[in-house]
Amino acid sequence: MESPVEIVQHTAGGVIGLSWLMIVLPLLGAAILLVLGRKTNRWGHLLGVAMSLASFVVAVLGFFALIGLPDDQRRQAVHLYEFIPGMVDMGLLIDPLSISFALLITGVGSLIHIYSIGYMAHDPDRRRFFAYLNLFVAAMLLLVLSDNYVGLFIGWEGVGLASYLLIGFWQFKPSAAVAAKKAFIVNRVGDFGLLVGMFIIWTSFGTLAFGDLGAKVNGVQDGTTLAIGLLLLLGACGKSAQLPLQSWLLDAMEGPTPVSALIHAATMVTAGVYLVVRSGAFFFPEGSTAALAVAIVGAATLLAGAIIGCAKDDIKKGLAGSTMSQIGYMMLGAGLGPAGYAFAIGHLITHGFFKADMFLGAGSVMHGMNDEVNMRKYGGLRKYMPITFVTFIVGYLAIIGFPLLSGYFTKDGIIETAVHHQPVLGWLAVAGAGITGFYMSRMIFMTFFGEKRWDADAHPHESPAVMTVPLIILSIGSIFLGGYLILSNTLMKFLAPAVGRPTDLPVFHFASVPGLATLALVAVGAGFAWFRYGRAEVPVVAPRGSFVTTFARRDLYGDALNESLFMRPGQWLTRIAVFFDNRGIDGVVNGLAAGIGGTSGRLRRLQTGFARTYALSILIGAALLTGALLLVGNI
Amino acid sequence: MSSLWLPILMVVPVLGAIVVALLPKGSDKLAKQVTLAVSLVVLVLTLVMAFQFPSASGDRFKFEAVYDWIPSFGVHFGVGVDGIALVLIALSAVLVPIVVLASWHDADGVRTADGTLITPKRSVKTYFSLLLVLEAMMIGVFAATDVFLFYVFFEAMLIPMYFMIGSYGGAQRSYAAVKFLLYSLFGGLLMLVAVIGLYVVAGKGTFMFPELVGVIQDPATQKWLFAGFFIAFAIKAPLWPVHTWLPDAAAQAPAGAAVLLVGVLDKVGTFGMLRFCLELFPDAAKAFTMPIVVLAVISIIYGAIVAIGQSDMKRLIAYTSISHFGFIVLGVFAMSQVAQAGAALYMVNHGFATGALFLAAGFLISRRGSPHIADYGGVQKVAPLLAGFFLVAGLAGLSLPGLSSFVSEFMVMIGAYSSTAFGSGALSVAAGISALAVILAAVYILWMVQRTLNGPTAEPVKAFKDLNVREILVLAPLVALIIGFGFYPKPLLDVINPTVTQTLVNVQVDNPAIAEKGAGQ
Amino acid sequence: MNGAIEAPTIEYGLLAPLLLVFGAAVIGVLVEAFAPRYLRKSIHVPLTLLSLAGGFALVLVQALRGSLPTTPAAMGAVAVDGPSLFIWGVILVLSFVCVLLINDEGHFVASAAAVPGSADEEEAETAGGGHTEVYPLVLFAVGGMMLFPAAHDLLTMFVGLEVMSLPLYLLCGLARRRRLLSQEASMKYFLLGAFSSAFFLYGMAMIYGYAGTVSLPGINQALSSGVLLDPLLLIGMALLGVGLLFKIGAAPFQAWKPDVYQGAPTPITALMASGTLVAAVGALLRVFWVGLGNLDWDWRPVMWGVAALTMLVGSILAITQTDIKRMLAYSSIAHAGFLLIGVMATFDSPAGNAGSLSAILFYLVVYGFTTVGAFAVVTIVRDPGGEAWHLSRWAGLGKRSPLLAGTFAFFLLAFAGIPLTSGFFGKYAVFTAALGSGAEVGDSLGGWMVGLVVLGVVASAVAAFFYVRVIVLMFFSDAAADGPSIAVPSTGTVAVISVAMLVTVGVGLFPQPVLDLANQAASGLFIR
Amino acid sequence: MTTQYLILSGLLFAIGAMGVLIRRNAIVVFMCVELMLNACNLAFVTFARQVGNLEGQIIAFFVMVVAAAEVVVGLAIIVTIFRTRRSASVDDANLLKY
Repeated sequence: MESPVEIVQHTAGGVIGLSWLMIVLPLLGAAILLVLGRKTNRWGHLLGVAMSLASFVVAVLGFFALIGLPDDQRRQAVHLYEFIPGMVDMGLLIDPLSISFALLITGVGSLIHIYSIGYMAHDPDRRRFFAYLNLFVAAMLLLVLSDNYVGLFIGWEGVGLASYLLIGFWQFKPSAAVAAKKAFIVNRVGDFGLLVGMFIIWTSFGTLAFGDLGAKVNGVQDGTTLAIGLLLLLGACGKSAQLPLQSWLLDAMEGPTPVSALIHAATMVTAGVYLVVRSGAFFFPEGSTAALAVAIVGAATLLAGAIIGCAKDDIKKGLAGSTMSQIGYMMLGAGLGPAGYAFAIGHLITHGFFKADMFLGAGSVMHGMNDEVNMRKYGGLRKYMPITFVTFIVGYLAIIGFPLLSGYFTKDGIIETAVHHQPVLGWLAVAGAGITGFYMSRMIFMTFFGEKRWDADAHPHESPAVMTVPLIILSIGSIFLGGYLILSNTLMKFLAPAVGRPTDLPVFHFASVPGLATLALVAVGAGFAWFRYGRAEVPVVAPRGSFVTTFARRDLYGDALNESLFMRPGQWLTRIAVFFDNRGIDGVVNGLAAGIGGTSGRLRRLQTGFARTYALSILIGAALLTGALLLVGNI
Repeated sequence: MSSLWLPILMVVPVLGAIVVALLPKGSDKLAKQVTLAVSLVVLVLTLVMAFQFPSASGDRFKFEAVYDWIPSFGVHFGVGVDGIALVLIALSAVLVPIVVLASWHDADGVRTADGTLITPKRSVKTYFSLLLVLEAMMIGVFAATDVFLFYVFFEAMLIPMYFMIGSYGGAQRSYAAVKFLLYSLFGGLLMLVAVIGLYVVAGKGTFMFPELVGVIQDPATQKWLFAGFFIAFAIKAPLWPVHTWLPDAAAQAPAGAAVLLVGVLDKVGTFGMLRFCLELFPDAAKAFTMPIVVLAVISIIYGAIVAIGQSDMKRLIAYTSISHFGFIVLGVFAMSQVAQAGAALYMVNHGFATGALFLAAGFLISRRGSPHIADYGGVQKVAPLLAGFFLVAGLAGLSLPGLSSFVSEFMVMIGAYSSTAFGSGALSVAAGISALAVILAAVYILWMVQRTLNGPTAEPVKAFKDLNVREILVLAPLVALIIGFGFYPKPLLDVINPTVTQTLVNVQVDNPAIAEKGAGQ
Repeated sequence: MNGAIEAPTIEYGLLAPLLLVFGAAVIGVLVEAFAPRYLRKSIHVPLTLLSLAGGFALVLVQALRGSLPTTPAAMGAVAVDGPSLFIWGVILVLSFVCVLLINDEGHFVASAAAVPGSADEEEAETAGGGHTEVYPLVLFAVGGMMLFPAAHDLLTMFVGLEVMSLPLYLLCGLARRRRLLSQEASMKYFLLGAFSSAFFLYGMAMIYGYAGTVSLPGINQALSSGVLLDPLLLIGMALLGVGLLFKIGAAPFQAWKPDVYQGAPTPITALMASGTLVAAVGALLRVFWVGLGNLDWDWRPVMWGVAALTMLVGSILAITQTDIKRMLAYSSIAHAGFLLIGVMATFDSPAGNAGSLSAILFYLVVYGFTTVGAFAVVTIVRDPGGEAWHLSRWAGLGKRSPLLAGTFAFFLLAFAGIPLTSGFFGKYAVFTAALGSGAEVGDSLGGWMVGLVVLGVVASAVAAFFYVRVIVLMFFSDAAADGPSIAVPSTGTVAVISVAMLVTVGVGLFPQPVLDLANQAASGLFIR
Repeated sequence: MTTQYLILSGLLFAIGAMGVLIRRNAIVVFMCVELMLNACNLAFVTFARQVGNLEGQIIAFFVMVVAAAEVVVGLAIIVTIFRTRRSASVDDANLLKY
């Protein structure tokens, strides 16, 4: 296999030299909107969109500038300034990997900005919403563009903050506030891993910059790198809602739908995959234990997510489950070394499109159904919102891997590679695909087919163009992107300088065993879904299903687990600590004071007021003095 | 050559204090304005001085000025600054005007949003002249290059703060004030014994710090003297288990005083450890490193956990500070370039972050008249600005990357983890454990935020007004600094690093950090 | 027994201050005898003040003349050396200040003999004028205070002791208000004083029996030659110690102090707390350093215990006091303990001894002034029934008269030894001396001195608690409804308070001048 | 041969001290103190004899004078107290305590 090429320090000016604009522009937007506040209410959203678009333009220019360079020149490090003297500098790394992410983030990001103009039209705080969106874009770009772990970590937490703010955007809803807090805290658990990982990297290799690590590590695998790998994986699990840190993602759906689309489907949640791929050459090389761990986590999560997806009646939570599951696929791919990276990233990109597409579709549906999210109260909507319906269907077909659509190629790529490298995991992935087929179809049938189960006051209608146009664009991407990226290994070749590639490029088989198996299972799943929800009557109130269903409805008891493992003990620990502090430590302090006071109170009784007592004390004193002097004298 | 910079810096506030104190009755407004003006003058002078600070030139102390004070005790009025002292003086100079603005109305009787009086009218002139006296002493204590002079300021500082807490604080104020005073006094007196001991044993007939470095050789003596100094500093810092005075003091003090208390006064403790404990008694410092590191880690985790359990905003913030001071101490005793530079930087950043947090909380409390978190809810809705600042300050408190406190916390932890000073193992474990605090920090801050700012707006909160111009002027600069240094800490670190290198040389720790990524370049 | 006793030679020049004071006292008595009542006060006041001032002037003259005598005056009865002159100066200034306090109306009963509320008291009241014999009594007491520490043989010292004490016994009984307490104080003080001086005397007899002389250098001589473990000597030393420690109020001989300080008229309390303490410490030093200097390996360990006990008793018992004067009494006990630390700080080198001697002298000055100031404040915080003695009455004083309360708070901080007050440097000087002597090679106590100093700081931390408590009362707690009235202070009192404040602040900021004086005075040590 | 005198003086001193502790009447207590002083005198004279110089005897005279002065002061105080309290018991005077 070929390893990544050396990073060259960028010297020339040009677009790449200006790539910091990508980050600064949206940041500026956010700053303006937040500082000027209400004054910008009228045009705030436009500014937000403009900034995001501008940054997209810079990204595109940067992309072209990059492919203008020969392969071995395609990793350009842009030094910005000295950050922590003697430890790490602020710098950007413009290479195929980061630029692909930049394109996805700014591209899809911009579309979602535009969509939000319509979606948030009636919200008094729309300006603040766009400020946060800009902030998110800036942070996410810093995450993927910076050329060292510290910069990455700053972006990492920045997106966490943006996600916190946006999940809690409607903070007056307690549920939203709680969900936001939960998301942040669970993420922090992951960050702990990432932090300690960085400690070890710095301690053992003396650098935190991607550029120098390659040389310092140069392929050596030992306990240290394994530890680092696992810790980074923990971080990745946090951000990407992988087991065991998945629990926050479903609650995160409290945020406005565009947020779910941008942050919790298309971009932020994929940061974990980015981290693994970015560090792949150092800490997750093909066949290493760390890489295996990644793959296992991926496989487990893709099943878990799928199962959860099956039981949700809340359309957004259903989609969230599927997001988990799809990221599981990416993780699986990322755990397979360079062979899998291209597919993982590919799937990441296509997923960015079709999942955003579906989320926005869902948003459009809710928009028409006065923010009803319960699919059991939908039904037969295809007539009322045709564009939404069509685009949604496209996304649906893409995700279940309908032949020749985007998802088909990327997901199939992952499955094929997995079966080839890690058969067990591979076949699990196949099973996962089947389940996907079921729950997505279920969603479709419950939402767009069957007869109306709406509330009385629901007047479904198609959304305005500002919302539908992005849908259309996204669905187009969902149709063609995958084929373009995968068929002739375009993406793999493009990424090679950044992540390396297997010496012999894979050839895409339309009729491989796993591929066909997948298709078959998907068909079965879809059919079963039709049997249950298409043909049969869908009850408006959810019937209490078998324990499996409950198991799934309760998110596989993830929350219950956290509750009993961490929260309750934690609360107890806190109470004990507080008590100990007040009664224990402070008790000793105050006790000491009280003790002295008490002694004083008792001793002063000796001062009886009788002159003769005093005389006695003098006499005794005299005796003591004499005795002491004699004693000392005769020692 | 003796430079007049520092003496002037100390004289100006004193004169200001006298002027304020002598103002005729009923000229409260004037008193405030004079105080603000004086503190701003000091700030400007400090900044001008700071920009003349020659970063990488020879001798340890810059702007030195040494006058005989008490020849027969060998005591000099010796002042001068190294990098760390400089940034800490700057910190004080920045915080004071902000505090003046913040406590503009604290002394003339605070009314809540619904008009109920929570603190009665008290003497305004006294409060502000105390504030200025305190400023002079804060500058003095960091500038002192004479151990005795340092001690004098170290103790004398207590008095103005004692009166500020005692006569302008909350319901429990006198208990808190007395507790604060006695705790610190006790530590200080032990330190006095050590100071005398140092003088006697060294037998140099002088208290000038540079002449005392490396004089005490006998390890046993070193240990005793070290203990004397360290206990005083540990109480001041405060380090677990001698921390219990802080929550009371900070909770009862008026927000402004609390900022100076936690933001500056407590730094004297960690500053003292870094300069005196380490450089005067290097062997003892090394001998005691492990136990101290353990205490530091306990403070970090313990402080955070107890903070989670607090129902009173100011107490909560105080406990978070205990956790943060744990980090600083850890950094100081990790004996590595990165960690100690981080610790020094942490002292500054913590000043800004906690300052902002206390002040924002203070504004909340002044509107509601209650420090209890349970009495709030949904502030975001009625006072978005206040909520916003509070949130940013909180995020600085949980040291969110991109905010200044992250850089220092990161440096401390990574420096401790990588410290090779004592066979890295134990220190690595310590750093690993303390990293857990990032999770706990998120819990205590965000839970407080959720209960105060978010959720449905509580009835009494509905009456809240958003920040007025004065209050914005108080918080904006702090937030600006927090964000600014969060992305560009270099200016501070460039000043700090040479001093740390010097310290490590005096402690005779052979640290790769000096060789490889030394501060100088 | 051969030969006639030749007439003694008296160095009148050296003894001038002493003689002046005693002379003035005698004249005072004559005035009492012959001058008409309405004139007396107007004669006494200038007489007293002038004599004290004159005495001080004479002391200055001698001090400035430079060359101090190296031999005792008056046939070896009185040693007019550096320390004596310094102590004389201090005592004269302090007593001058106290006289200013005494001048104030209403401290003293019109006729001590009269029964409270009886007809003849009425008559005495109406007859006007206070009890003018106060002035000569004070002068006698001051004279005694000067003689006591300057005595070069034990006999003179005993006489000085009595001359100092007897007038004080009387003065204690002359309070105008709360007569019963005052008289009780006077009686207790008298009985116990006499009791303790009997011990002193008996100790003196033992020493005489051992050494065959009572002159201090003579005793020292005998020690350097004779057997050291003679029980006569040791017992004598112990009993002498009892008498002296009683005067400075060291535990376990402190019992009289709170009662007497509380009952006596406040100006007299001030005089005792400052002058008597100074004199007694001076005498103590002379006996133990000059007379028993060669025996310090024996008495220092014992003194260690006394010092420790004194500090602890003083500071712990003060915590629960509710009477301001009583509290100050206990505080002065604690300070006596700190002074004892200095007394123990003996060296082999004269230079070292000079160091600790000057430390003690310095401590005496700063403490003396601060304590006078504190009592002066007490005199003007009044209730209808006299001084507002109960602490609770002081609540909220800071609100009503910030200046006064502030001053008092400052004195308290000085007692507590907070830096930038004179008290801090006093403590510092003594502690330094102690640690220094402990660090000296082959010191019999060594590490124990460190222990004592640590004990000392712990004690002062405890002590700080009750000083701080008063400040809390005055400033942080709200005023009592019918708070005490602040008597419009006479110019005299104002002068006293401001002088005390001046010294406390001034020495707190620039101790060097006073230190120089002390060093100079101590440089020659005591005449041997 | 002087030891007996010393023992006697010691006894007198002890009796005096005991008297101070035991007796209530202020006058008697005071007399006990005087007894102690006289014990001292005896000791002085004896020692003077023993060491063979006059100092001790001279001291004795001084002590007598001092004692006389003490008597004057003492009686004055006790009498005043008696006049106000109508009692000369030292135990009755204990308002000042604790």
